[in-house]
Amino acid sequence: MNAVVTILIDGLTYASWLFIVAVGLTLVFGVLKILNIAHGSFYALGAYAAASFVGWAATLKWAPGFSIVAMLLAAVAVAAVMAPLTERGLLRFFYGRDEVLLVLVTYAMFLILEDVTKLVWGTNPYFVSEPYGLFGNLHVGVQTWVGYDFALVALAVVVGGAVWWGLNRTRQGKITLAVIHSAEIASSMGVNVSRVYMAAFSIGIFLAALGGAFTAPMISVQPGVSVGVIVVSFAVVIIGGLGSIEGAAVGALIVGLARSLAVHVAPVAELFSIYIVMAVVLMFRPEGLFQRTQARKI
Amino acid sequence: MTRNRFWRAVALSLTSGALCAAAHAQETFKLGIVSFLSGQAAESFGVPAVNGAKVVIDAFNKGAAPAPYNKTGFGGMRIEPVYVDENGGATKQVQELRNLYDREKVDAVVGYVGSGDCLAVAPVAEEMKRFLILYDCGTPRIFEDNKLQYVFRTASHAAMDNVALARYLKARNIKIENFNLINQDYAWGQDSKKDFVLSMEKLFPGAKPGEDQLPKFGAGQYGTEISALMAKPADVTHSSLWGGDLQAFVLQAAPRGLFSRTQVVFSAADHVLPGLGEKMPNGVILGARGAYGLMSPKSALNDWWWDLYSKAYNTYPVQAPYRMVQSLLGLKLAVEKAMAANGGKKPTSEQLAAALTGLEWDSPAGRIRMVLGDGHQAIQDTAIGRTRYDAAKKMVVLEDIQRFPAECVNPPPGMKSEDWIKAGFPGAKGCP
Amino acid sequence: MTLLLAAGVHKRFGAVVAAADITIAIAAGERVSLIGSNGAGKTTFVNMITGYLKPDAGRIAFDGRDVTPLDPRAVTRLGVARSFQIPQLYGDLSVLDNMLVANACHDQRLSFWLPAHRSDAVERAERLLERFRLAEHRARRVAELPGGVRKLLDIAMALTGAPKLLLLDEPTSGVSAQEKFPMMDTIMTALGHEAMTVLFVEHDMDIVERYASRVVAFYAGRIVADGTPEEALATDDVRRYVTGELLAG
Amino acid sequence: MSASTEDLAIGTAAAGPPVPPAVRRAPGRAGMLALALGAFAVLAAAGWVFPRWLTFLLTMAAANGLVSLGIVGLMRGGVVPFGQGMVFAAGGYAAALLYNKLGVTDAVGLTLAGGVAALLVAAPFAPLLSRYRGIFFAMLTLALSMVTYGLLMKLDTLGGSDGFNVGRPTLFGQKLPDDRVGYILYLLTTAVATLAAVAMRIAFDSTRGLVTLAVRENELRVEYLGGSVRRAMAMNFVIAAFCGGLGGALVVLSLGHIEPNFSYWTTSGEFVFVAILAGWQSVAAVFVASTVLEIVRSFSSAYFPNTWQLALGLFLLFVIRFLPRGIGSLWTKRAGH
Repeated sequence: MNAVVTILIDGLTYASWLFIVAVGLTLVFGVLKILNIAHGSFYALGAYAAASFVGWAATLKWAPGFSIVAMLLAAVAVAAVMAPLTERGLLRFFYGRDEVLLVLVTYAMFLILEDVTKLVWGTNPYFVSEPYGLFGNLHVGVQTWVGYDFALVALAVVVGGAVWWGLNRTRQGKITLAVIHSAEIASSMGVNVSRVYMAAFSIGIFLAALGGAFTAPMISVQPGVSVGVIVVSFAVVIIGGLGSIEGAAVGALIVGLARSLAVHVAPVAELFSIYIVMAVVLMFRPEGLFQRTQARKI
Repeated sequence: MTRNRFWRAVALSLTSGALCAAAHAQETFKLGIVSFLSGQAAESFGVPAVNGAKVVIDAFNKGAAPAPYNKTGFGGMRIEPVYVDENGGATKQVQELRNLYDREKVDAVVGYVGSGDCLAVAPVAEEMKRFLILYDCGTPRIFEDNKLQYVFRTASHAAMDNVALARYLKARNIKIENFNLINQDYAWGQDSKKDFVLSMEKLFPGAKPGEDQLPKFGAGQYGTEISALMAKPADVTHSSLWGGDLQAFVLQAAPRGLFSRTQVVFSAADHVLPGLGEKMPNGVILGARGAYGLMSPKSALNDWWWDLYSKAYNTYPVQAPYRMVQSLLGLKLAVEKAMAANGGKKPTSEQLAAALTGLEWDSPAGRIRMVLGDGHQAIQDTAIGRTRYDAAKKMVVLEDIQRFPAECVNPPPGMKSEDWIKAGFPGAKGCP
Repeated sequence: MTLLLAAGVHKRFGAVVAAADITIAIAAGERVSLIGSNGAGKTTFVNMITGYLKPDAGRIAFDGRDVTPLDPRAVTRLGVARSFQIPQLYGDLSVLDNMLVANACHDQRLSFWLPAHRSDAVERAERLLERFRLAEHRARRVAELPGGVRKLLDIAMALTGAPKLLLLDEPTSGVSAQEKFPMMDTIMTALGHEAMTVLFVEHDMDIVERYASRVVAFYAGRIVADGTPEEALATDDVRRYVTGELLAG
Repeated sequence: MSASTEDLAIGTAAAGPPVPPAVRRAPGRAGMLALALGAFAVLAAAGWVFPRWLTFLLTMAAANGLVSLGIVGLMRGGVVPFGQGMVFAAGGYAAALLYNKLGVTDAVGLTLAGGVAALLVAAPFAPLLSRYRGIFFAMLTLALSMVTYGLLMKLDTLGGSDGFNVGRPTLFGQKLPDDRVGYILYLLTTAVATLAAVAMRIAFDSTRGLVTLAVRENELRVEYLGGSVRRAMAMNFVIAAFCGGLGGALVVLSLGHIEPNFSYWTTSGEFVFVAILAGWQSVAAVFVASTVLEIVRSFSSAYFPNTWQLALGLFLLFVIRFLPRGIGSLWTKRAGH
């Protein structure tokens, strides 16, 4: 019984983290049809920016509670700086090209950002662990969990809800949905598709950076943090169905629980539990769980 | 701009790279240095080691090192280092090593942290008959599985770390009925785990291994693993995590009280102490893969090295730079010995190999002796300590430091480390 | 003898009835024209014959074989070829290469060795192009060709497999009034060589009268008339629902 | 080799330029074979005078190029696999294990064994994958290769994460001397690469090759012409696997080492990059592209050890931006006047 609860809680907290990290990836694919490998780099930038911002917040004698605000601002800053550079300055020259080609473009971006990050922040580790203690601890039986992990669950719900609401309940969102459905039709209806792309990509970067910023307190921010999250978040959005928000949520839950189960029951399987799930889902639902297959034209 | 420089470099090296390298080959000793300049091992191992190399080579070229290392450069030859990034996988390392020897015309290469990289490059140096020093990687397989002529390792292999850890627990007679394990799911983690478990079987026959966690390398998130460890209480929890993974594990496990529930022992954790500072819990038992950093022995050489590094980078040297400097000191002596034998001329790879085989020298971490693998594999003393955050010094200090002479924690010549542990450490000498 | 037999074929898309109890037998050598206003179910019927759509009920037999469960490829291999209202061509390739694609697809021998451009294949393709008066365009990029030429190429490709039954989906749609008749003449003379059964969906009654040996009129998924052009076009239903000569209702 | 048929076309074409044939006509083969033989002769001679590091670099480029060659075969059908690391590793491990466990040392035998092993590993997935397109094909292949990676990391009998070393192969029962082993393996690799290039060119120009091109543009019409889309795709995948296996085995023979990274996603990504860089018209372009990448990688890591990834990334962007149809488009454009 206790074990089951533990597995569920661990699965849920990990899933929440996965969702926050991956939701931006699926949004960007939905709108721009780009599977963005550089997503991991934006995650890393978010982590580094959070480290710097929280550092400054401390020097400015902000109350510790405000470090959360600093982390948010860090994510915003990353999006504000990187979106124009990458989307306007690079990606838009490749729109309409083969989607696999675009994957390679983002792979190049990933390589470049790897070294750029290193040039800006150096190789020494950054620690932002103060916010990690903000929410106290929670004791259940033999277990103790850090409140921050549950804060992440809440954050995941907020992020997911906000994205869903933004897409389905706002005018801009409805326009975006039109673009997701078909950029051609949307533009023929007078939608400024290029603006929607810019906006969606900015939000995608913001969400990636947000993931990095809120992960920073529990890790040591240093070179190499980007690589780890790329394939994992790929798996999540592929399982859920590329471009589907609810899919990303379900995918995150499946992966989170699968991993939690593996770690508690069969640790040796942890290494590839995620990829097994991914391969199996793809074999039975080629387009992922939340994607209807498009009909062929005649 | 970058591209222009790049293409010029390409053109230059394609056309006349060989020539200009050969031109001033006589008065300089070209030394290839390979370590992680990017990726997950850069912060903890690669960059500190390269930083160490930079200041030491600088000191050598100025002739500023203390005797017997006070000749300028290598026996008068200016040392000209070429740095290469180890990141990118063993395939890339093999190609880059060939390029270093054939294209950059280096006289020797010192490098490699990753066990996979060491295994891959050793036979290449052997085939090319060129001199290679492995300065850091841990796997015992290299010299236990092959006979090599041109390849050396100037530091103990990883078996020492976990044997010493188990012996420390014994020496402090900590009572252990069961112990948990958390190690990365690749060779380093798997080997470290094996060595520790085997050592425990011998030293604590009653102790039973419990939870055996194998997070993947670079996982970053350990919440689930920590729950699993908490769910199965144990007297001791062993881990060979390092670098970013180790720091993340500590940051996530400490607030959950893992460190107060069980005696945590880390096999190679000294390098995270400066960074973690007060975030490192007190009372953690850890090793440094040698008598390094805060556990280094008192000596004039060590003081010189400590100041040299601390002044340059305003942080004290940890295991990686120590391992680099001890290999460079050994190389310096070997080159000068070989030159003497070669009538003062620059020695060949064969002469270098002959000179380093079975050599002994003093390093900041104590005496290094090339006694294993027919004189190609070093053994050295090591030490284990216990953490305490010193608020006055604003840094983590190590207490209850226990030193282990090399023969106590390394197998005797001609015996595989795993067999040696299984056989109950025959011939172990000078153990506390 | 009967080449194509449809028995009690039903098909509905949601509320729309596309085929209601279609029962029809077509004999070898007939030139049948399917007429009817848009949405009457003509193209749906064609798509069901070729296996692209599966009927909700009823069976379709071709050449004495039940083809209802087969997919387009299998049906094609039995000898049913079709052209498309919008020609399905390879715009970046030359006319000749389009013909060679058709030839390669039809080629039973699974071959990574046989050159697609081998002489016998090229000759066969050129003979067909001659018959469709396309030889002069052979080396031109299909995307640059005028609509009529592309229609002809579409049909020529369909004929590569020497089918027994040819389905033409509105062969003259999007072709100017003065081009229409020459084009149909070209098609029919091209077909004339072998006694091929043809089923063509057509809106233009002049074309129907001139080229059809039999007319089948559709309305709301039903067959409302079936006979020689004279009889069929004279029926009230056709004049009401298809040609619109009588006011509907 | 302008065939009479085409000249005739110029004469009568009403307007617009004639387009070069999508595939070469039969007489082209003789010329192509001569070309291939010539190319191999030149490479063999060049390898004799090149410095060793360059010979080795070219050996690697040719072996990796084989994997990308297979990818190009799939690209012609409109799909791009992001997991060719799987077949690359299959070929490599097969050769390495045959050498270490069964004592098979003949280089040619090991190479072929690698190809066959990869083919056998891939074959079961071919029917499944033949249903997938676009990003989903890419991602399923990626998932398969990552599962392979995980398994290789796990299996200690396969050397675990460190992989293991492979000794020096023999050739036709002859031991390979120290000073010439590099050159001989270079000859073997370039020979295999040339043969594979010729075979692929023939396959591209075959009836199946043309069907593949047609699938890329309009699957439905292919079905309506009686062609089997899925069979074409499945066959292409199996062929690509065979090429990948050859490449993996040849890399292992020259490298003397194998590790799970052979199946890691970044490895697969580089193969795809080479294929894109080459474009899908020319088989020679694949090996040119592969060589260019090796040279750029090698020199950037030698000259900017701290920013070689940056340099590599800029280079990738540069070629994707300015050579959209690949290096091959530099000369295949002129194929038909």
